[in-house]
Amino acid sequence: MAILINKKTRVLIQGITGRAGSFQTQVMKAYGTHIVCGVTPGKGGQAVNGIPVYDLVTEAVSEHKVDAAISFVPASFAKDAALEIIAERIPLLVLTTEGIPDQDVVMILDQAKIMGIRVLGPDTPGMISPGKSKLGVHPHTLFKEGAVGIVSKSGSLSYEVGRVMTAKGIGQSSVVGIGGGPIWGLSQEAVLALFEKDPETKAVVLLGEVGGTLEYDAACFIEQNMKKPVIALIVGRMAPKGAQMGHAGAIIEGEEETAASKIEALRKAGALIAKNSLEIPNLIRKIGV
Amino acid sequence: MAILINKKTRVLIQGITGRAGSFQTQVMKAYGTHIVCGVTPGKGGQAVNGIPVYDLVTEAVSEHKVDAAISFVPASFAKDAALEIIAERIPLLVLTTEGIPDQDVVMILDQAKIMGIRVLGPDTPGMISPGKSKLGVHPHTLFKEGAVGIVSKSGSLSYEVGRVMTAKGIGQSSVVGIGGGPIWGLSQEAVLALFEKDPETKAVVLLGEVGGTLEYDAACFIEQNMKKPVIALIVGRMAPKGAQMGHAGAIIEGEEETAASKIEALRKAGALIAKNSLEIPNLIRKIGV
Amino acid sequence: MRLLEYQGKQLMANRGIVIPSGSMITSLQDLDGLEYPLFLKAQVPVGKRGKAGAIRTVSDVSEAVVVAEELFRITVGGYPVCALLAEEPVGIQQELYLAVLIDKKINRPLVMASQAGGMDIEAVAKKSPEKFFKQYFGLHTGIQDFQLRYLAKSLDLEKPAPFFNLVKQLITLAREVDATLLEINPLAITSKGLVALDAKVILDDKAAYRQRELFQQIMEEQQRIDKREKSEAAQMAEAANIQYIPLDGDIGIIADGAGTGMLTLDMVIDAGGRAANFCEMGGQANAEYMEKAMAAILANPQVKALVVSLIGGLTRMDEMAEGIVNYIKKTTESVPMVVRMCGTKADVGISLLEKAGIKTFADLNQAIQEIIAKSREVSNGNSD
Amino acid sequence: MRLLEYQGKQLMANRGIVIPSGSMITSLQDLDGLEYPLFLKAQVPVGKRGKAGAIRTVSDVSEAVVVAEELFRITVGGYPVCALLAEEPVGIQQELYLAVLIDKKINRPLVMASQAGGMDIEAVAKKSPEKFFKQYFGLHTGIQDFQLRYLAKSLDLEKPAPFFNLVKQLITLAREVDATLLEINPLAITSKGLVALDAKVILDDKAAYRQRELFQQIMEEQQRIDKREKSEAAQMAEAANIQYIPLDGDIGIIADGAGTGMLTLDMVIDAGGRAANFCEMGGQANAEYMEKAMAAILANPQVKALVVSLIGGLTRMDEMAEGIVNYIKKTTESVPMVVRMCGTKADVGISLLEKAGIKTFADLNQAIQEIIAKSREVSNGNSD
Repeated sequence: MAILINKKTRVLIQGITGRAGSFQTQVMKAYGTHIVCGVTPGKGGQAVNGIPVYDLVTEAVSEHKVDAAISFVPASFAKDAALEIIAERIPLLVLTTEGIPDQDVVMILDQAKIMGIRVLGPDTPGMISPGKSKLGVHPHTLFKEGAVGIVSKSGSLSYEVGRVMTAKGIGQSSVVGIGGGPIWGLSQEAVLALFEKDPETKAVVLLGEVGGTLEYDAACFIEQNMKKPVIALIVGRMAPKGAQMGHAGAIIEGEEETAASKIEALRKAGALIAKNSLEIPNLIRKIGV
Repeated sequence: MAILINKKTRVLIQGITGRAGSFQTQVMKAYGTHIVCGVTPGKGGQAVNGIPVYDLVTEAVSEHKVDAAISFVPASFAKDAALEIIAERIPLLVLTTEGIPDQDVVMILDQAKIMGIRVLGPDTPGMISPGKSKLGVHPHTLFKEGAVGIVSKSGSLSYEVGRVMTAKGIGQSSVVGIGGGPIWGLSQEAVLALFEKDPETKAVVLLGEVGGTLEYDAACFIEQNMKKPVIALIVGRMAPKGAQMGHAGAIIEGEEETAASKIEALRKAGALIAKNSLEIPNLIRKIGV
Repeated sequence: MRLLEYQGKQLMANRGIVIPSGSMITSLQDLDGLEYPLFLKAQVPVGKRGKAGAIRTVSDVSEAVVVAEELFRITVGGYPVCALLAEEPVGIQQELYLAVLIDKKINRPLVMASQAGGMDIEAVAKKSPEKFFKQYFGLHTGIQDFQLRYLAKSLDLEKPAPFFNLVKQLITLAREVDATLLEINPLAITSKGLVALDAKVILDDKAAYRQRELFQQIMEEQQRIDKREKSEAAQMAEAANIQYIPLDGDIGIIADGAGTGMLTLDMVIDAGGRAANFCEMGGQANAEYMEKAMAAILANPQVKALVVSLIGGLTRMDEMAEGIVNYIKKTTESVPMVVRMCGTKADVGISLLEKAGIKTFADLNQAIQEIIAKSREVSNGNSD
Repeated sequence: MRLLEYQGKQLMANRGIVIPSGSMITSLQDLDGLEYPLFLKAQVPVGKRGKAGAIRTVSDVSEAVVVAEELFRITVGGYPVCALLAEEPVGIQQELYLAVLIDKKINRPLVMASQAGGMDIEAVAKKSPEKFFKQYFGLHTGIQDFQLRYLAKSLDLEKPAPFFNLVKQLITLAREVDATLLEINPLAITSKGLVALDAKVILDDKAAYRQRELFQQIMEEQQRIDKREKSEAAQMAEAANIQYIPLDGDIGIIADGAGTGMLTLDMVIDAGGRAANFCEMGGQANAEYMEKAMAAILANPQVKALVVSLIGGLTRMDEMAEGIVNYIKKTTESVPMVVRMCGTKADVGISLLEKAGIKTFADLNQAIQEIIAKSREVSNGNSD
């Protein structure tokens, strides 16, 4: 079993008729994801790739059992759409949307917490469990089934690391993007905990970056709770202070937010440190996974 | 063990320096309730009956372990005071205050639900477990230790029923007032469930009244879940339609809100029906408790 | 507190909700200079005015005078009609039902909407609950767009935007004025948008302390219009803020709790007595309050005997006894009276009363039997 | 977006928060007719202006002219000083710190307050975190009175009411303008009440779509004052809304993700290259966006070689290739360039690029090695 999703996970696509939504629906469906329905207000009654579309989530869930949802809704409607998923108590929401205002993210996560819903993201590529299921936008040809979990802030970095691992014959159990921040639903720490419990995962790659202090919680969790080996790569070592490196959260505002400082904390916590993506397969080989 | 409270329950009194708060503190303390601290903003540093007073709940709980709180705060400050208790995660709050606006009660109960706090009331006399502990304003001389639980909307009615039972030598395990409504924290149903599980309780007296539909949920619960015998008294049989009989909730606005209709539902659910307080001891004797 | 239609409408109009243009008619002169046809609607705080013939159409001023004269003569639900709302007709395409209220079963506010507007809504709700669409919301968070989309789709609305706006306005209004019910029935869809053809508004009495101006204004208006004859007892109880419900018997009742008050009433009637009133003082009554309750109840000339049913938790029996004794000291007239007293500080209270020569009981039934016997003595005495 | 002090203060003053009276000085003439003494405060969007000598007291107009001339010549944190805020002094009894912000670790808004106002607040926060009192609140529910009482007691305030009011005003303001930080440091207690002596305001860039007017007004004002020289590349990137951070090397970088963008930067420098910039397009870039990124990066005359680092998830490689090819078709000048391309629709993209004669790599390291080699060739060629 992969973490969070498996082949049987029944998926609802929010924003299914949009540019990204319709394309990714096609890709996920081809990969084997069990997509049961989609929602776009005003487009109820249509079909996308044979998937029935509803105006409202409540209509969709009255017709279909749904275990997880993935949202491709634009930022200005993302809060409403997310609250709609949460109101129907769909237990897992993947929020791919980039650029949702902080206040809206706070409200979404607050309500999700109250209702006991897991939110991955926002600004996340979602997740893939190679060979099993995909609830996200990962380019699946770069991944292969295996025993190493990946958790990443950045989508593109997880693709790159998946690619170099796959090229060296090292497969992945699940690859999870937590999102670009600065505010997250599921944390690195929460995903690490899932990997620690997952019998298919033998080692975990943690991909972090400059900015924020999330990686310190991860380091603390690794030190206290992880028995499985962790390989960590923190990018942005060469980032200048005060510049925002793409992600809203990737901006060095204090000494502890630098890559060097985070790398040191992770090293102390027992993680193996990779300088770049290339070194990761070697480190995995070295620990015999 | 009594329900909700016992001799060891450590109690905080909110509004301890007020007229009702200080008097009831003295009475409860004399009865053996384990009162550890009190709170009244601006009165921090004083003492009432030897109980230390704090300005803030957070200060009180940093000095004392607290298991339950009882509030004598006036209606206009009651919401803030209740939210202060809830924020400190004190697991049980007895809200004696009468006349809190509905919107404020909704907010209090909403927040209590989110934080997993039990609220008894508002407009409740609280509860007494005769011979053990008292978290309320019941005139304890009217009660005696025994095996019959009482759950009541009205405080005064529960005193009256306790009095006639005690006069006939029938004691009470716990006597719980849920409050005058129209909006409640702990429902009749929830208290019935606690009595059903309580090994010291052999039978339960349910005291209801005209107005609202709460008793139907209780009837449903009795039918489906109660193995212990239930004696029910619904007052207001002679109440005219449309008149508010004291309690905000005690107003007959439809056929189902009449006493007759509620009595019928409870009878069908298997409860023994008392016409007035006097009949209750006889009914209890009849079922051999 | 239930508002009159025009008051509810004014409250809504102040927040931008559209109502038909109208004017108040309190005398026949007010009917001049209006544009006809129009509706004349009796301003009384009760429902089903249409069925009671209290809402009428008139096509010109002479018809209006006849109808208004007629309306000013009738009584609706116990209220003499003293004011009419004259309202222009509106071109109605469809009638909806819309309300914002608190669902007391689950402690949550909700919006309720239906296409069955304009009907006897309680009957529809009972017979066809599926015709009502509900959306719960948080008092703080308000309603979310997806919930509005659900309602608009359920109501099959062509133009949802004005409806979204109206629902949000109602929710804000409910919050701001502490309304426990804001109901628009019917809500008309017209060529010019949504129009509230009626308004039922109930404000939370418990919030009076923080809605002082609004409550005062509404009550003053209602008192000006309300021509019901109020007994001296009712007026005194109202002035002292005491729960008082007049009944048609001869035994006065005062209780210090709602539950025992109702029990006392039930038991008095079961025992063959005839209650003159229901009166309950609430848990925090003091001596002064007790004294005022005595004065109010005994101001009713029908009262031939009085039972005071006290069982103190928060109420202190010493204070209650003090109030009773104070009243008796000040008054010369008297009726037979019994006091049932037990609970908090009852020992002090009972000795105070006994000193004043007032008989007390611990047992409610005994007290009731005694007072019924006494009331019969009085009646028999009178009939002698 | 960080506001200038006077902009933040204006935003606060509009909601009733008291600020010192002041006026903007953009030329020496503006110093006439003011009442002295006063403060002259450089309006630059950076902290620690006091330490940088950018906040000064002047006692008369002649001193003001000397000081202003001096300030207009200096640069603070990279920003030439082009505007001053001239402010009246305020009789300070005590200086507090007060801020409303979002705690990103636990996704909750909070109020932070301290008696250590006016100090180097980051240093105090690091050294003595216990001097900061925090209260978290819900975005919808706002702050509760008991939380305000806690803060007032922690700050040992004599008059809590104005403080309660100020905190509520800040919370409402933060919500209304999508502020991620509202900081008043110092907040002065004066004989006339609480006065915001400074204001640090950061608005959420992601909320620009719903705060259009406010953002536009603030940006226009800032652009009017900001006399920093901006490169053509920076201007083009800004116009196209592309993340562009200029660095001082000669290898241009374009990436389609923040993570691989930073990895590419790290690896270029690790391999001995010198990066000319960081540029990242985000996950939803299309052909047009790619073309504009090419144009912006290559507008920097320092760029001698370009590495385009693409790995598509949401970004489609066919669209990226189209953008690159479109740019190349339209331009005559060129620098050596490599493209690393893989991921979504990479096969289509690679064949498009190869047709246009552009070399692609799947491996990022190879691409970087290649471009560093090429950049050296160019440098050597130039130096020949």
